Amino acid sequence: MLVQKKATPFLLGYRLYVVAFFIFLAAPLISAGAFAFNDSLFPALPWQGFTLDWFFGDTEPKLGMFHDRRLLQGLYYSFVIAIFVSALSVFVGTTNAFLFVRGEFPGKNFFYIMMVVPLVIPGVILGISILVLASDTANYVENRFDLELEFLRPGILLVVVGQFSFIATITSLVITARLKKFDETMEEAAFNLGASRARVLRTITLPFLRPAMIAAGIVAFLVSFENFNTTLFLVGSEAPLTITMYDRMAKVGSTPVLNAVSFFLMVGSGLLALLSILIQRDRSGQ
Amino acid sequence: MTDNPSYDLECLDVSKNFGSIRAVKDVSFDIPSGSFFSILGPSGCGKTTLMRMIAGFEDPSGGDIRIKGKSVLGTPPNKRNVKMVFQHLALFPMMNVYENIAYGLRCNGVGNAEIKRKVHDVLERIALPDVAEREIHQLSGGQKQRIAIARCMVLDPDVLLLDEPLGALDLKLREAMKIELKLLQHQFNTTFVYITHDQSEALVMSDNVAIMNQGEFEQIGTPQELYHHPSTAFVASFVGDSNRWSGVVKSSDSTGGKVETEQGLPMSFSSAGEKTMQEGSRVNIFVRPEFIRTVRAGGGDLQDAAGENRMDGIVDSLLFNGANSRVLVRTGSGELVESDVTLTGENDLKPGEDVHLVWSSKQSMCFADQGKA
Amino acid sequence: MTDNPSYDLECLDVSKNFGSIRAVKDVSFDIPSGSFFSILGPSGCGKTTLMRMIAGFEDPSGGDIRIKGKSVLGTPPNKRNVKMVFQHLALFPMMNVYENIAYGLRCNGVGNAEIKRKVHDVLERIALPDVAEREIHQLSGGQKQRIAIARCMVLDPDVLLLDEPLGALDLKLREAMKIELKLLQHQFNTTFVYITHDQSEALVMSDNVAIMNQGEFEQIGTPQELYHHPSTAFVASFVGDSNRWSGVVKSSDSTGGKVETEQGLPMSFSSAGEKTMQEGSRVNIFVRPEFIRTVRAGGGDLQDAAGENRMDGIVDSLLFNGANSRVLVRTGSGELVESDVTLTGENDLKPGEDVHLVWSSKQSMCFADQGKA
Amino acid sequence: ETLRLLTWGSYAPDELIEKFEAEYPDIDVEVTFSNNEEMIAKLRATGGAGFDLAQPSHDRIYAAQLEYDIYKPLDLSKIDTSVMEAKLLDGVKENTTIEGEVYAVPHQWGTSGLMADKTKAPDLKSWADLCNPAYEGKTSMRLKRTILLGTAFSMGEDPFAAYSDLDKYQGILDKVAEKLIECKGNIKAYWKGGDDLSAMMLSGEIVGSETWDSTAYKLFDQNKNIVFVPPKEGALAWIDTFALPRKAKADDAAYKWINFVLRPENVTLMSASTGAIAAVKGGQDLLPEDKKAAVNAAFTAEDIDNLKFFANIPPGVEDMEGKTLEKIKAATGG
Amino acid sequence: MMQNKDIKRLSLYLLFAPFALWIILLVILPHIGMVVLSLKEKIAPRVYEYSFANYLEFLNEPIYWNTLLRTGSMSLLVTALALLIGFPIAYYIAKIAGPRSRGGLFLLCLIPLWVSDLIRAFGWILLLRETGVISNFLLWTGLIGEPVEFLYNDVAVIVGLTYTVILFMIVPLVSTLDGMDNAMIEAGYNLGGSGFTVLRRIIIPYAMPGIVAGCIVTFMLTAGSYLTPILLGGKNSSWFTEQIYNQFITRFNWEGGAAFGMLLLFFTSLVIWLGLKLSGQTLANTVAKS
Ligand SMILES: Nc1ncnc2c1ncn2[C@@H]1O[C@H](COP(=O)(O)OP(=O)(O)OP(=O)(O)O)[C@@H](O)[C@H]1O
Ligand SMILES: Nc1ncnc2c1ncn2[C@@H]1O[C@H](COP(=O)(O)OP(=O)(O)OP(=O)(O)O)[C@@H](O)[C@H]1O
Ligand SMILES: NCCCCN
Ligand SMILES: [Mg+2]
Ligand SMILES: [Mg+2]
Repeated sequence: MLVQKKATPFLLGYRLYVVAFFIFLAAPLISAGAFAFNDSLFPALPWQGFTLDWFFGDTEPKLGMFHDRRLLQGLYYSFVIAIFVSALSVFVGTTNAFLFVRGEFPGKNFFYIMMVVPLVIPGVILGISILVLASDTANYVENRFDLELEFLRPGILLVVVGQFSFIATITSLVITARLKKFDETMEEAAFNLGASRARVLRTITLPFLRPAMIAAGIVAFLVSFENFNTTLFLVGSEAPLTITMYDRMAKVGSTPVLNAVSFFLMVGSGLLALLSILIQRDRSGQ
Repeated sequence: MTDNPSYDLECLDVSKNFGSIRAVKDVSFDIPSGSFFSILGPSGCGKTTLMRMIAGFEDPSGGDIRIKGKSVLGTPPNKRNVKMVFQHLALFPMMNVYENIAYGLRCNGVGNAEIKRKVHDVLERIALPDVAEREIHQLSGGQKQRIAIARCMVLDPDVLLLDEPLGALDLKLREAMKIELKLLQHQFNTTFVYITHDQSEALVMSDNVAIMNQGEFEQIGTPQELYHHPSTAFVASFVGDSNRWSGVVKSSDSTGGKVETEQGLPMSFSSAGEKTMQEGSRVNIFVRPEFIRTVRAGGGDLQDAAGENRMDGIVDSLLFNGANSRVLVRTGSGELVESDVTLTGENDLKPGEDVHLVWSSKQSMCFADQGKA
Repeated sequence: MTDNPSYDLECLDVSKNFGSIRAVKDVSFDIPSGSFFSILGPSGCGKTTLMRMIAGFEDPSGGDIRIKGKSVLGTPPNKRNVKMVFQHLALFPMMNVYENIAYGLRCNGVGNAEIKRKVHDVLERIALPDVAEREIHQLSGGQKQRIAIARCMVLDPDVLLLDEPLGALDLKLREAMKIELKLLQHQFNTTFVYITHDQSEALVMSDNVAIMNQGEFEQIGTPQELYHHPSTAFVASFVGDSNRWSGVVKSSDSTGGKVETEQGLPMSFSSAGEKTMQEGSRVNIFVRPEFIRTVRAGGGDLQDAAGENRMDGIVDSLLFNGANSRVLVRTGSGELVESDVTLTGENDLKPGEDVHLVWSSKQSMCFADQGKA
Repeated sequence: ETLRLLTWGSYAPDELIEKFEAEYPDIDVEVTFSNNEEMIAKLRATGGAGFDLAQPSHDRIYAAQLEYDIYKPLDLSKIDTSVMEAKLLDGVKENTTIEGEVYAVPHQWGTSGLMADKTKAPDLKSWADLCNPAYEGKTSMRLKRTILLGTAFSMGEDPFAAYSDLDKYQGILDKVAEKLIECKGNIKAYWKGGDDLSAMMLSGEIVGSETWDSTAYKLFDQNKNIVFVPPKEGALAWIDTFALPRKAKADDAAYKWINFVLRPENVTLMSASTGAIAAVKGGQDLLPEDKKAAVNAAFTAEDIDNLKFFANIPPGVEDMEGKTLEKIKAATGG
Repeated sequence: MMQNKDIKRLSLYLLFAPFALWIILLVILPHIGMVVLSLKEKIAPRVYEYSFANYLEFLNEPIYWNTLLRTGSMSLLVTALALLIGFPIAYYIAKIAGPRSRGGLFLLCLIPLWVSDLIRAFGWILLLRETGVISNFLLWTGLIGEPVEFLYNDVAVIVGLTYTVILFMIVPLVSTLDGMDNAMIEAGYNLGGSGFTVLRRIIIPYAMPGIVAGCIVTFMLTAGSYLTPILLGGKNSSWFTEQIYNQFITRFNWEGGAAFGMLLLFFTSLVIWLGLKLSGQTLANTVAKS
């Protein structure tokens, strides 16, 4: 039966399937994480014994991630980029939510679809198209006015902008969904009780949206942190962690330090995810 | 500025158009201080629109609204001293009870100590002294209701507006809250304007009720007036249950008259006001089920029954509903007449029995036929 | 296999545990063919659980369920000829009305021509012949209701289960649907099992009603039996309104007895069944408001009132509610007694008047105190 | 200020950067790893901005500069060219002089050739041996221009000579493509970076491959059976250079870095990381001991004489080669 | 209150501004730029002319459109696999798991999101390679006699891609199925439907918006993915994004790359348009809802 919980063989098989699926989900992460503790120069079998050197080692060849300045720098840039991207995306997501839930204007449906579109454009193409536009503009300005617009050249700003271009869709959808559930009479009640427009926004509407904004921010942060396709084309000399790791893997050679970073990221993201769940729970309490 | 300053709320020819829809049409009324006023009408008749104009969420297309004698047309909603209890209450889920009640006071810049005092005071008055620290979702439906009222009352409004506040509650709770609301209004002695489409709510609680239909007020009066002396057929049919006959006036004077129904039965009525029905005009006769006595054909007490109107029939079915039981009688002309009966379980009427239906002409309400079905 | 094959549905000691929660406890009943049977009880008493076991969505922890005399314990839900109308109807939004009704027939492999005939047939019978091509969201609440019933009835079920099908409708519609449901049941002449927590629904429609409380059936009987001869205090208080007094039995025999209430007033009662109340035992007395007559203290008709019980008091307030008006009388000992009155608008009671309350000992229902508040 | 290097993986070991920063405390070094193609693509996108020092191979500068104008001329007076191996310096200068301005000086040089596990593939000697059915499923190559050139040589062609006649070059490419497509069945996988090559080789999943010598030397460290094999057609030699992007903003720091890494003590550190030979006088002697051993195990004197330096790529060739590579990749073989 | 209307209009403009800036500057203009660029033909160094040469090049070269078709068909396969594998999981989470384990299972589903594409691929490489965990495990169990290479082939690419995108299939499915009243399923049985009938006639039609939303996102992500097919793919596995990358990076042919980019966008949009037509859904009621 499709809804019942009777202990039939069918249900047993179903459960096994679900377990197998989660093993499938966890397998590559476990393998990527586990080799961080392999006392070997290569992230491969055979198992050479347990070590924490790939985290804390401070000498070559087992330079741990916490002593590897390039990785740390990548981590730092990833962090900076993700912070900006999520702040910007949450802001625009919030204004979009108000625009599409509260606003009445011609072509609303069309614009709504436009808002969703960036999510389905391949990341590579988003990256390239923004790169092309930015460099064409910069070249034009340079040739024409002999002015170097450095911010249009690959670098942190373009990466932020490129990631923002599709992450804003995600945050918009999340926050819009929440705002749709908002009972507008709540705002009227606040007006009625004597609050000014600004106060209503500050004390009623935004607090109601807050869980969605935080959740959207966390999602934006994670997606930015792990983005590769779009970033690849827009990155300048300040490479975020994924790019650093890719360069390391493709151009230098991987050591278990990459596994250590992976492990570190898993723990970090796991904690963030847990945080967002806690916020979610707080929300369901209301 | 105004003729009578003892009215808390006055509406003068207020109307509201949404594009071509005339939601409210030239409504005028005034409510004396401290009274409980209800607006009763079917869904979509414009009740909420009228209330939102009073609260300031909509601008009237015409007319004037005065509170304590002063026109409030230019006053934004957050500056009107009219508070509102919303249908779904609109309590703020992100604040606890204390903060919900304190919200309006904070908006007015009241000091913290004063807020504390006032909030606890109002919680005492609604008999919920201990819930200040509760979250909203920890309250029962009836408690929420009272908090929503307290949140308004703590601001000492001139008028409290309530838009179907019991609509979301379940049956038993609704019954209980009806009486409670009335008590709270006594408590605070503030003018309540209460919107509902449930006649029993309006009748039980109000000092005065306005019956609204298609954007207009059909009648304003005390519950008894409306029930016993409706001035229009709409009021007669909307307030309370009725049996209805169409007919033609045979004879009439200022005290009443006689009608022949479409089925050919004679029926007498007393005139409701001073109006004299024109002979030969088409009319509708309304008779409430509780005023029709059903007596067994064989029984000898027919003489007792003071009633100029009489009809014979057969019991079709009994709708047993405890104290509100009803009998459906099929008359000779085939129509079904409803009449209230008390079924005690002993010697009750049974389907198939021959009965007489008897009622006084005083209880026959007669209205000119408006041409509507 | 079974003693009496004319029962459409029998439950024998059915029970259901969810972990340590005993949702249904040893419930037994049988429903004769073609009758309207209601299960009435407060929220959470186990009604839905019982119904889900009959439909086959839950397996009973014990007992047996028989349909047309055959145990269905091993039969999966899609093979039981018991159809169900769900609380929120569960019409399929991705199909139109025709497809919704045809669904069950298609599952049974009925041919297209036959399906067409049957669907139009059943739409005729529910008086909605023209809605076949409508989408579900284009129907009104009452229409949806009828489609949900038609969807089941087209399959000719042995038993139709209805789980609070009117719960989601608004007041007026609910009133209208009550009568309509009863008519539909007559139409189809199928056994209906109807779940509700609204006593008026159960009383008006049913041939028999079971009162359920905390997983158990407290009483099964006709609406009149339950209302007039409740066998437990729970039934007395759940079905209909009551005034209640606690007291101690002073004298009693098999026909009735006398009680002294906590306020010190004497009160007489007739015994409901053959049970004799033990002298000195604590009991609760229930009296329905409609059986208490309120008469003016000055009025001479007190002698008329055949009633062994009498109480004096002052009118506290009148709750005008048309035919269901009520008076609250504050008695000498300070408590409020409710009594039904008919307010005609002429010579009615007024607050402050001295009145006598009178009722017959036959109408005093007496139950041993269970120790519950 | 910041010195932003755009260079090869391992061309900026941490140890060296720390040393440099200690010497010039006001300079921060930031490194982006790249390869020839990406360096050009990046600088093209930035119009020569965003980096202060790039390190393309000597043959990849001329055409890119002509087409995209991404570098600026070097001020040779700021570089201590005297320490450089004259032959390499002259070679690079010759290849990268445009309108009388020099755009690059050499830094490290090395070769591309073959790598083999001596015990399992003792006979791997020619580019063509990668396609030897004896090693079916046990060889690898990188699908880039090196293997095109190597295969051309193994087929008796001289691709560098054909640069002047692009039609002829196209003819060679077509033949090479045909050969390599045929060879696909013999290949286990195309490697993409040093990493997957090392993993396959060390694990024994393959026994021979086209390779950079530096990768081979690193593996020699791990497994003495894995050696660099200069193909008998001659190993292809590259020289990685120093070049200044057109909008570099820290030229002084860049020159400081160039001079710094050319110092003998730093050369050893650098070579230890890169596995390649510094383009300074006696560069081979400045190799760390293990690398020296690996080089000695790999090269004889005549191998060195037989080196074929990559010739300057004229405009258009990269596109032709790119398309040939795509064709090979897309072909279904093996 | 005229003033009220003005405030409304003003706030509408203020809200529209960020949206317009975002969509125009970051989506529309860049794509117009791409179109313009793709219409340029390189004649000689630093000399360009407008023409359709880049598109003709694509049409005339079977390598390119073969790769595009291959990318498209493999993406469809991955989408179908993700749906087949993901639907039962989503159903389990939404309908069968208890309310308490539901949140936990949903969280578990999000685990792959915790790390980047790169690390996921990296993990698969460690598992699948000839000397990797799976091969060794099978050797140890004796199921195989010598190491087997699981990496560097299309199956590895499909496994890796399915793994990467399945989450985006499950999330919208769970949310639509969650919104489905259990009574609907029970009604399906009650009226005589078998498990299969209920699935086919009730659950799937009901979940259709979620299915379509999941398929669109999954398909687009797959077709646009870069790292996974590159890192896990073998010598015959080419992917269209790799082709685009090569045009830009290896061949410095931005014009061709732009044309390829537009072609990929056009092709995937076409597939999605077809899918929407066939399923009778719209973009607004599927992707936008999830
Ligand atoms: N903003 C609006 N725009 C257009 N028409 C409106 C608007 N608000 C209300 N109406 C229309 O005005 C009429 C009155 O609506 P209103 O909400 O006041 O009715 P109501 O009496 O409160 O009904 P209910 O009992 O259902 O709440 C309806 O016909 C409604 O459709
Ligand atoms: N699946 C379940 N697991 C655990 N407890 C359950 C489950 N289903 C019902 N219960 C418990 O069984 C009791 C009876 O529930 P049921 O739904 O039958 O009540 P009900 O009479 O239908 O109430 P209502 O009128 O509110 O619908 C309740 O206490 C409920 O919490
Ligand atoms: N130019 C080739 C450099 C190789 C780096 N390992
Ligand atoms: Mg309303
Ligand atoms: Mg229930």
